[in-house]
Amino acid sequence: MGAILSIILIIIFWFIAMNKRLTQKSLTTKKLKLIFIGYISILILGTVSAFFLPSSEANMMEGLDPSGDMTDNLFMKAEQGEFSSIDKQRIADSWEYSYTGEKLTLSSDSYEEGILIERTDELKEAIEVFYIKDWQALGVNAAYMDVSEYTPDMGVELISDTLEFVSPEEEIIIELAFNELGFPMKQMIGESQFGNGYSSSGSRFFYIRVPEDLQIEFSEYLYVDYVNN
Amino acid sequence: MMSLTKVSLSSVVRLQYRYKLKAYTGVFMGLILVQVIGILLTLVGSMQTSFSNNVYTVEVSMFSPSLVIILTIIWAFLNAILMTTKAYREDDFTFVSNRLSYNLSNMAFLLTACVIGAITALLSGGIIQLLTYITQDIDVFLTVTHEVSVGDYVAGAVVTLLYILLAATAGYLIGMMTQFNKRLIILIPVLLIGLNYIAQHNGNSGFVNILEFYFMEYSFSLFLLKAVVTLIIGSGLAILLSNRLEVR
Amino acid sequence: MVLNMDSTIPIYVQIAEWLENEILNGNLKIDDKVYSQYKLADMFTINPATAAKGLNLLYEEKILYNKRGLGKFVSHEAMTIILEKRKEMKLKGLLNEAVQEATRLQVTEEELLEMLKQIMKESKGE
Amino acid sequence: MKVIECERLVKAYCSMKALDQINFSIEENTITGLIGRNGAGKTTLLKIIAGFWRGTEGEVKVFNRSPFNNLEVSMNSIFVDDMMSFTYTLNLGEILDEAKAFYPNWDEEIAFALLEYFNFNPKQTHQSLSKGKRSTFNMIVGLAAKCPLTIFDEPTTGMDAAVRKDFYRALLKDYLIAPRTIIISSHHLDELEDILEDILLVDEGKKVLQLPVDELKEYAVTLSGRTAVVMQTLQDKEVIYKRDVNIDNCSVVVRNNFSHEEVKRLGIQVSPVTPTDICVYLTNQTKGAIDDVFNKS
Repeated sequence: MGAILSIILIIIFWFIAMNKRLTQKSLTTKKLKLIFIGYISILILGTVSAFFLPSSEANMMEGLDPSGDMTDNLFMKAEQGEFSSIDKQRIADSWEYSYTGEKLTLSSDSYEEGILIERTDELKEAIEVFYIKDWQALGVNAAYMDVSEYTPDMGVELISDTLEFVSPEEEIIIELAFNELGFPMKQMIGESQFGNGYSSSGSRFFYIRVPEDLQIEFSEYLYVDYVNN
Repeated sequence: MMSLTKVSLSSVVRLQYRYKLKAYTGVFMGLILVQVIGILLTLVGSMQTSFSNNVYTVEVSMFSPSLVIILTIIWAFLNAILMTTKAYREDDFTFVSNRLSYNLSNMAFLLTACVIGAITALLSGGIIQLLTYITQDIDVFLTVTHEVSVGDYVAGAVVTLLYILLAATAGYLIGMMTQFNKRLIILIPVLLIGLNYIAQHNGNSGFVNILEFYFMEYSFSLFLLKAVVTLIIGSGLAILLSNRLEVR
Repeated sequence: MVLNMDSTIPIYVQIAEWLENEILNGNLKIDDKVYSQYKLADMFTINPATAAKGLNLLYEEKILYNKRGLGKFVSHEAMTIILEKRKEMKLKGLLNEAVQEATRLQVTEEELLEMLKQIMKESKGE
Repeated sequence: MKVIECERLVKAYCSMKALDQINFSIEENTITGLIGRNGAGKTTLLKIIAGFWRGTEGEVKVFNRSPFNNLEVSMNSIFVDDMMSFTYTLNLGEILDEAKAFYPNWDEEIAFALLEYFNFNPKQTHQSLSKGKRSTFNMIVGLAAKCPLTIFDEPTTGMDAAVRKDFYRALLKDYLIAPRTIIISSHHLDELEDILEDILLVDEGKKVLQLPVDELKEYAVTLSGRTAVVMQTLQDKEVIYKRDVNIDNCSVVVRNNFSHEEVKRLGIQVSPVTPTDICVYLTNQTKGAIDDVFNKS
């Protein structure tokens, strides 16, 4: 970036230094006026049309300390058996299956995140699956923005006695554009000019409630944990 | 005999200012060029942060008029230097002028150019957004609105203008100094680098201190005070210097 | 008339002579107002100060007289003065040359006077 | 009333003196020719008078004011030379309109009439003009400004003979309509001398003489004849320049302050010297002629 900038600067300097000579032939005041009016109207047009562009409010995360430990992590909470206290908004998706088999196999090609299994006597011949999704923070300079609402949700399918976790596609790239303020604006609202591109993630996991006596099998690639009752 | 015409400074300054607006079209062409380069660079090389796991990648590209503003600041600096050069000065002294009217009309012109530069730089944010939308494959646009009040926008715009004006004043002063003595063209950078080196050697952060003086000032009124005082001192020095300058 | 700018005669003298000619020709009559220095300057593309000098020359010779605020006018004696002057200058010049030539040819004063009388007699006799 | 007064004016660059204790004054409403060789200090002098440069020592007064940095002097004077710089962005017509705003006496009618007479296209830019045309345009600006003090520094650079003639005529006509103080520095004294009132001759930063042109014409004469005879008569005369001196014949330029009769009687021919030649002789640095360079070898 620095190298590009310095090359550009040299070009600019050269241009401005020459520009008395450049303008001597063709550019009269009238022509310039037209060009300038054109430029300004393009700018104004751009600004006006930018208002009508579809955009979403960015979800800025206040007071997030990415380096701090995550004690209020949802996964930890759930692991401690406090699933019911989790904010319902955090449950991105849920499924209910009636299931009569004695054995359940968990399987996935791509899912690498956590799976929590709660054995409960509340359920008979049924399985409940929840996909819990916490924040997904991306550093935008010194501020953090939660982009979790744009990340894809995982899906679940129950085929005979296998519970398959499916991701939407193999590799998804979600392109977000964030409109920032110019640096003097940010200086005036007290934001630091100098940030970094730190990204940090909250927790995302499947929470599966199964009848107490259900036998569960899974491959060693899956990260499965049980709720401590 | 023909009677001598009495003349007021302000009327001559007004005439010269008007003339400069018509004559120095290159300044505005340079502005457009610089800003277009800035806009294109922003589109190509916008800053990105991303998060990736093996299922998906989230990329956030940031678009802001910052680069355009920075380039506009550099434009103001270079133009102010150019305005002090002999070629421009000769243009000025073709018609009625003295050093003071020359300086005042230059400053009025620079102020106008800087105001236009600041407005267009700030407006470039919209066109950047639009062009991003058109040219790039963006899923969602994110904006932050609720945190910034209208007052903040106005303050930010004023601060943008002040940065541009500070650059112009610095350029004008440096330009005047070099016009006064050509040796300063080499001497000034050497002196600055030398001073910076000494400052760093003694444990100070050198230039960073000067930058922090302005860039880390979060209070609008204090920034205004710092900037205005700097502007007055800078332009006053330039006028004093040029009052002894021989022209044409 | 066009002045001879390359001539050895100063411009203001040429202006004076031109005005004298105008009087001799009758283009300017007694009590006529003569051209102002500015008019003369315009006519001959010369500096008005030079023209004024020519006019002054004639004024000093009393060929012109001044009317306050109105300009210069041809005096009553203009014609006589001019004729006198021309006679004096032209004749004297010719005689001067004759004398110098005589000296060169080693003609004595008496011989020269004799020749002059002879010439005058012949011209009268006709 | 004196428009310009210079007293012991010095302009020094390092150790070089472009002007060396020059004293003179110029009367109001006169046309003065500033004559001198290249490097005599003409341009330096004019730029100091116009207020562009400052003198090192001594005093200059223009309209009784020190011209350097004086807005009133700037407003009431115009300096025309071939380096006159106009913006690239305005065409000739627009430049004249701008000038009109600056100069209160601006004669728009004359300006555009002259523009048409000299076949300018008002839509042209100053930069696209040839050297001669540029000088002509600058001259138009200088004339139309009708400034009480109008300074032309080598105004005829690049002009052809016909345009030069028109220029002198235009200058004089305009001067007759609106008398003002005009200074012209030029190499073409012979073309110019008739419209001049005074001549200021400078050399090596010093004033050589300042005289009305008519007096300059009678300032000196050439005596030519047999060397022995001419040399004899030179004793009580001020010799300015010796020309064509050989064993038999010679001609010598001397101050014209004696009766011509006696020298004529000795068979010496007396002929006038043109102002151009006088200026050349008076400022001849080598006290010889170019011929001497060749005669030596």
